[in-house]
Amino acid sequence: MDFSLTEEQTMLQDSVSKFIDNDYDFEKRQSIAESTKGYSEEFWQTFAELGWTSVPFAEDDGGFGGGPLEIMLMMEQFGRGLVVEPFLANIILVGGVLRRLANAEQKEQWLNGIIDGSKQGALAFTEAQGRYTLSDIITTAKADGDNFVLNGSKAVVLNGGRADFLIIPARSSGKQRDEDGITLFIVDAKSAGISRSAYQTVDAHQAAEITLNDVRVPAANILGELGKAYPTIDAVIDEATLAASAEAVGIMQTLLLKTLEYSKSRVQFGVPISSFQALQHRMVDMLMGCEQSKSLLLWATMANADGSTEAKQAISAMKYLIGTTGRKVGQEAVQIHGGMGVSWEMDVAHYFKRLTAIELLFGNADFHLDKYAANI
Amino acid sequence: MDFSLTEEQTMLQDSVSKFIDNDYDFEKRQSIAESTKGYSEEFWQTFAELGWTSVPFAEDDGGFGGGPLEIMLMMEQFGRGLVVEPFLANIILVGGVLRRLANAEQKEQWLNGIIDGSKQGALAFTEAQGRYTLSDIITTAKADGDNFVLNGSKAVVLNGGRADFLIIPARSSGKQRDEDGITLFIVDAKSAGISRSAYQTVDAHQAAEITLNDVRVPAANILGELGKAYPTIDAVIDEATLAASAEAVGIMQTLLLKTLEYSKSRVQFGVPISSFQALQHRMVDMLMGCEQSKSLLLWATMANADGSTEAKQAISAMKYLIGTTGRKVGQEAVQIHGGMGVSWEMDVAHYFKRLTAIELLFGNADFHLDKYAANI
Amino acid sequence: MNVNFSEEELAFERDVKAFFKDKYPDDIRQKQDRGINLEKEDMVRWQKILNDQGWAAVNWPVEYGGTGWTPVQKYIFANESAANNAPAVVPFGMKMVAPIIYTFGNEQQKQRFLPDILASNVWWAQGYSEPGAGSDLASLKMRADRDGNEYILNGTKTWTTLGHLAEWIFCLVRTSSDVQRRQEGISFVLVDMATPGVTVRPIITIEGEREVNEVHFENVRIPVENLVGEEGKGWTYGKVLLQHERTNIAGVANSKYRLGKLKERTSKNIHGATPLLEDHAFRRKVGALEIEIKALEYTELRTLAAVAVGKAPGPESSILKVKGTELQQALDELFMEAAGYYALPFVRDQYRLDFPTDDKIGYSTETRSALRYFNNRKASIYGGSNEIQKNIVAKHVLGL
Amino acid sequence: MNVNFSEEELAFERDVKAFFKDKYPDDIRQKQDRGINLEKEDMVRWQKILNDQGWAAVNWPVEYGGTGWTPVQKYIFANESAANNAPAVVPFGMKMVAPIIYTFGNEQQKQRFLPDILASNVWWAQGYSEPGAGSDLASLKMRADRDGNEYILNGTKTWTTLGHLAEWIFCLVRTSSDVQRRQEGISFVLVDMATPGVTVRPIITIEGEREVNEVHFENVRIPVENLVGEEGKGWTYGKVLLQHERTNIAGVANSKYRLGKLKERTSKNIHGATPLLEDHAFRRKVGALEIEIKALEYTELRTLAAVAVGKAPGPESSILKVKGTELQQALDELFMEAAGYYALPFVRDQYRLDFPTDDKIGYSTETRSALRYFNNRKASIYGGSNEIQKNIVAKHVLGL
Repeated sequence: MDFSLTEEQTMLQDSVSKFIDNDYDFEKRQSIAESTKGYSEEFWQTFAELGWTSVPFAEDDGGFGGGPLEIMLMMEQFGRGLVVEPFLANIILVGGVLRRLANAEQKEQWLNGIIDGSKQGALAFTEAQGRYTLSDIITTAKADGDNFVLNGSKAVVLNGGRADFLIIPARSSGKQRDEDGITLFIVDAKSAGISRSAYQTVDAHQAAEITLNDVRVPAANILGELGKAYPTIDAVIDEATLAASAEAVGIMQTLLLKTLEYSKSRVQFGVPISSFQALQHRMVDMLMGCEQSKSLLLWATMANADGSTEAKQAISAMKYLIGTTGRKVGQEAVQIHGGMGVSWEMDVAHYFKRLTAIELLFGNADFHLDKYAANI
Repeated sequence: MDFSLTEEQTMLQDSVSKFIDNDYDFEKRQSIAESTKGYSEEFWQTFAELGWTSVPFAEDDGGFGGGPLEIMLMMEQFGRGLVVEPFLANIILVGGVLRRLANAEQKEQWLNGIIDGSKQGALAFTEAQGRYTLSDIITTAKADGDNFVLNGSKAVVLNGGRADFLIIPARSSGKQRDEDGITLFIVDAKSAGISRSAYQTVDAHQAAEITLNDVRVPAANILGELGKAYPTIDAVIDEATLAASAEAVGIMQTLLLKTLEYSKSRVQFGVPISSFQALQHRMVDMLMGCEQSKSLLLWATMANADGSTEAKQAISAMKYLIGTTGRKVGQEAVQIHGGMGVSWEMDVAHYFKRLTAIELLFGNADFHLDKYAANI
Repeated sequence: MNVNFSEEELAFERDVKAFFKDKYPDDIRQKQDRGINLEKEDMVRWQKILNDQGWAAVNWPVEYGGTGWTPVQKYIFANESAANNAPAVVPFGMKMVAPIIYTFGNEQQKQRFLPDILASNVWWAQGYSEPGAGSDLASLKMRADRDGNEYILNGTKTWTTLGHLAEWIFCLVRTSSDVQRRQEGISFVLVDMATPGVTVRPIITIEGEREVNEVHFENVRIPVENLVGEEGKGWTYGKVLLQHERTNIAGVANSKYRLGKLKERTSKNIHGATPLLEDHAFRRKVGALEIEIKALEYTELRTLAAVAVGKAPGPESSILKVKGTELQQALDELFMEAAGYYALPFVRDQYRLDFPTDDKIGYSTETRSALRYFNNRKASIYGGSNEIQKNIVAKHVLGL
Repeated sequence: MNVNFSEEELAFERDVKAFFKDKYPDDIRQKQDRGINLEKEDMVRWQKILNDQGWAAVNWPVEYGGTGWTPVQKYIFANESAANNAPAVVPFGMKMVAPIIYTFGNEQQKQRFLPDILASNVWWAQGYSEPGAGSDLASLKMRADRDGNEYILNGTKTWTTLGHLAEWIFCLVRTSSDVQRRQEGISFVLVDMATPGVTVRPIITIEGEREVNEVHFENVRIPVENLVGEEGKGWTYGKVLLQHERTNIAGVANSKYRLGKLKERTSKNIHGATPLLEDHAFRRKVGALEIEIKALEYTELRTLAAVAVGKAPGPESSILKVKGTELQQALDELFMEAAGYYALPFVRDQYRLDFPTDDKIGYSTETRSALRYFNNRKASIYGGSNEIQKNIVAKHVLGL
């Protein structure tokens, strides 16, 4: 049991941290978020050049050979900087599927573009009725000669609007919530029969509703085995949960710091509000929430990295705790900032919104507490 | 919709209140609680003489003709005084059954003694395995000629050790948790086959474990109809829940007052601790908890008194809220009292214990929230 | 004590129900139910309908056009209004400045201002908070310097809700700095926003809407007749107003309505999914919140009953504000949780009457839920933060 | 970073397991498992066994008999000790006064006192709190007046845990009142409780047991050699001690053990009833608490890891105390809820080895649950209340 970082890990962490400090202040972030694309293509290229987009991929695939620990270190910093570039969608979700299931040809065609930053992708893992149950899929895939025909719709697909290609889980057999019978198809986003309604999300990221209307996909575009995609989706969502939670911890720590600073400078009744004991005790509660969350982030990330049998329990424990304490920390940060906390011009408001969005991604606190409690 | 009291109700309230103020200070209460009997026979006679023991009974039965509202007013005061005399066990539980089911002969034999204070009774409604499910009864009643033979055991029977007679729910037919098939038997506590293990409870009341070993009871001692006792038990426990909750509200308000007083007199760091904002805000939370609890006590009591269809929901709502906020109020009172709060010599410690015991009586917060939520 | 309505109360309830059935405009109802922002015109139209019925000013004294209702009647009306999801009255005229005017204003002011408030002819804004002042109102800096028969106003008010739609604004201003306590030297004045020197700048709030403003005053000249009551007594008047504001801020009737909607929506079967309300944990949360709302309803009724027998609404109304906002915010959270992923899309365009239903994202107003949650964090901040409310209760109710 | 134990750590774990299997006395194990209070003799016997193994003083420097363990070894030992429900060390000698003595005491004091603490030959009590002083330690009044080679002690200490079983007591006393700050003029002295003028009176705590005491000092004469460190520096030493105390107060290993017991007990089928752990709401509460305990375990490990690379245990250990006691108390609540009606009987007699099993009330130690809940409310009060801990964190960690 060991909490120390390797030299390589420390360098990676420093490199992202410096970028946030030097190039990604709040004003810059807002101008990127409000731009048409909603992210900076220039910065995305920088991410690729610095090797960040290659971190979780095998060296054979042109990657850095990193794992959950490296992702955690990066995502904490992305949280601190409130980065809107689509790292989670491209590298963790799409990349997570491709590095597991893509054959050499598919890697050549799709993964290389993800790693070098030239292609945007999206994993359409959510359907409207399914809430957080990954196996709840009613989009159908019917074989038709060498092709499959896809029909259905996908909800709130992260990065879905600007993606060059989509990975679509569809039901090739089985019933609505069966884990068996789910197949992953990789399709060009401009294929006939795909319509997309893109929008910004409340946290200044991007998503889309996607409708599939008799979309024909060659069987060669199946990722992995027919009907056997569920374990991969599940594993990728676990990694995404870890990554998003690391981002959340970075946000929570930032909110705490900003709240401490603000409380020291904000004068009411002739004294800084940091001198009010009721607020002091609440900021101590915020600190405890941050520390407890960080602790479970470390446990879950290390457990997943080590392939421990307790990894899935650890991930649900972490997401539950970060969901509940993150909500509390966010609300307290806003409350202590008073009117400023609910103003668009203040960074705190936007950290709060992203933290809230993460709470809703990949299963909220209730969902994960139930998952956890089922196995105690 | 009306919150005002009648003149009679005000007089009743004043009468109990004056008794608490003049005759039942904490020192007196402790000496009664630590006496062998665990209650004051003299005061119990006073209760009877003042008519308090007759309040919920019909005038035809020698009662005052009062209802849930009158009981509420009295129980709030009993809570304020931390009264240990067995009003709940005798008047609400035993009396509640008798006034509903006893025939003229049974009333003569048992109810009169309850009303005039000469007899102590106990309703043995709990079995160890049943938690809060009133129909979970495995004590058996087998017909044998004109008699029934009872076998089984009853857990934590309030007033059970000193009771002259017991009311025993037993299963004459049906399965463990069936509502149908439960019969109430009234038996002399000294009957052959009854063994009792009496003890004080943590809140200085009294209870007993009761074992029934081939106890023969004449059929004439059945209360009401064979196998049809469940609705009565249910209704009586509803009334007992209301009464205990009124006591709890009286205790909560007292704890708040005592905490306010203590915080004003207790000096730390050169100032009264009432000047610490963190404590002030927590005392405000205590106040809100008290007020919210009082509100639902009024709703539930009025709804039950008026025979409203929402009475059962109101009772569960109330017991849930008083269970949760009562726990919080009690804990905060102890915490703000510091070391004194956990000292036997301080009244606050004993209010806290009684409040905790009431939380566990007749279904705790979880139980009642489930009951309530099942019907939303 | 009893829980049921009397015959008279039941009859009144029937009248109110009938009124909403007959007089509440269908287009406004549709907008409200579909989560579409109302125009000022909508709100004015509805206020005028209420006024025609004599029901615009629920709490005013009868002599100025109030209803004279009992607490239970007010409770019935509030519940029916909420049950119909009718727009709440914009409070700044009706509930804030009017009570100050009819309590502390002179005859001329009453005649000049009250009828236009009652008829919703003139909209008011509130000029209390200032940049940097926040909940510490007494530290306000905006000045009103006497110059003959005029005051010259200089300073800035902020968090002015709907200030861009208002014609008049009431302000707390500093008429003297030569005082012992900061609370002295503050006066209460009424300002026509068309006066030269008044400018209104938007503040965009967290969810991206313009709801509040900064209002700047640069050498704004107003006649001394626009002073309400005595010079230097503004603080006292303002405190009374804050207490009025708090009585109305619990919002129990609206919370009950929203809870009903939440249950309705989460009971629906969608594409073979189990309704969320069948989820044990979610159901318990809904149940627990319903219980707290019911408790607050009775707490408010008890407060109103006390007022009815002659006790003024005092600091204990702070409890209603604190608990009321806590419960509103808890509702916001449950709506957002219920929306799941559909809380995320930031799609304001679809909330207009002519938006094609097929293009809409979400089954209902799910995509409003996070935005409302964000926006409504203000509920525990504006109008005296909940921390300030707790300070008030600690001092004036608990005597700490 | 990795979550698994190394080969060395696994080997150590095997050794510790073997030790508990072989050396932990069965009669003590039985008493512990059946909720029977230990005698002083039991605790001494166990401490001596640990000492024979060299494992009595986990945190002491090796030169005085400590283990020299890494944080992970300490973690393994604490977990195994808790998993066997072995009695926790009485902290006053081993964890409180000893660190002061080996850090600030002179050579003579080290030689005189440390071996007897290590071997559990002498039991110590803590003399910090005074009636009226509570968490405001610096307001203490007990005096130590110098008279030749002696101090004369006068005053009262209170909340002295196990004071009736102790042979020595360490006290903070006032050696001078002529100081600028109240914290100055406080000294740290060691007192043989057999000295004439020392009397111990019981304080009965909320659950009805004698665990704490008042200790009165009337003209008690002690030699000046019993002063630790410098006169007037007692406050500084005491603060260090409080931090040591806090590090040990999180009690994570014990909470883990208790949570396991809770799950075990509530999984049982009793007379056809559904096990409580199958109840959805209860199960979620247990799950949520397990998660919080796991988080605190890692928070403690992170703190220990930081200490291991040279950082002193500082004010952040207050977090461990606050959160640790919160979780202990949450466990108390769940045990009580699980006991249901059986939390009510006040039956202490049945907790002795020779009590007939058939007469016992409850299936296990249900009738201990409420008493433990009551008693353990002290956890957030003693040793510096959680409010004080939060003040410390606010000031020294958050810089507020």
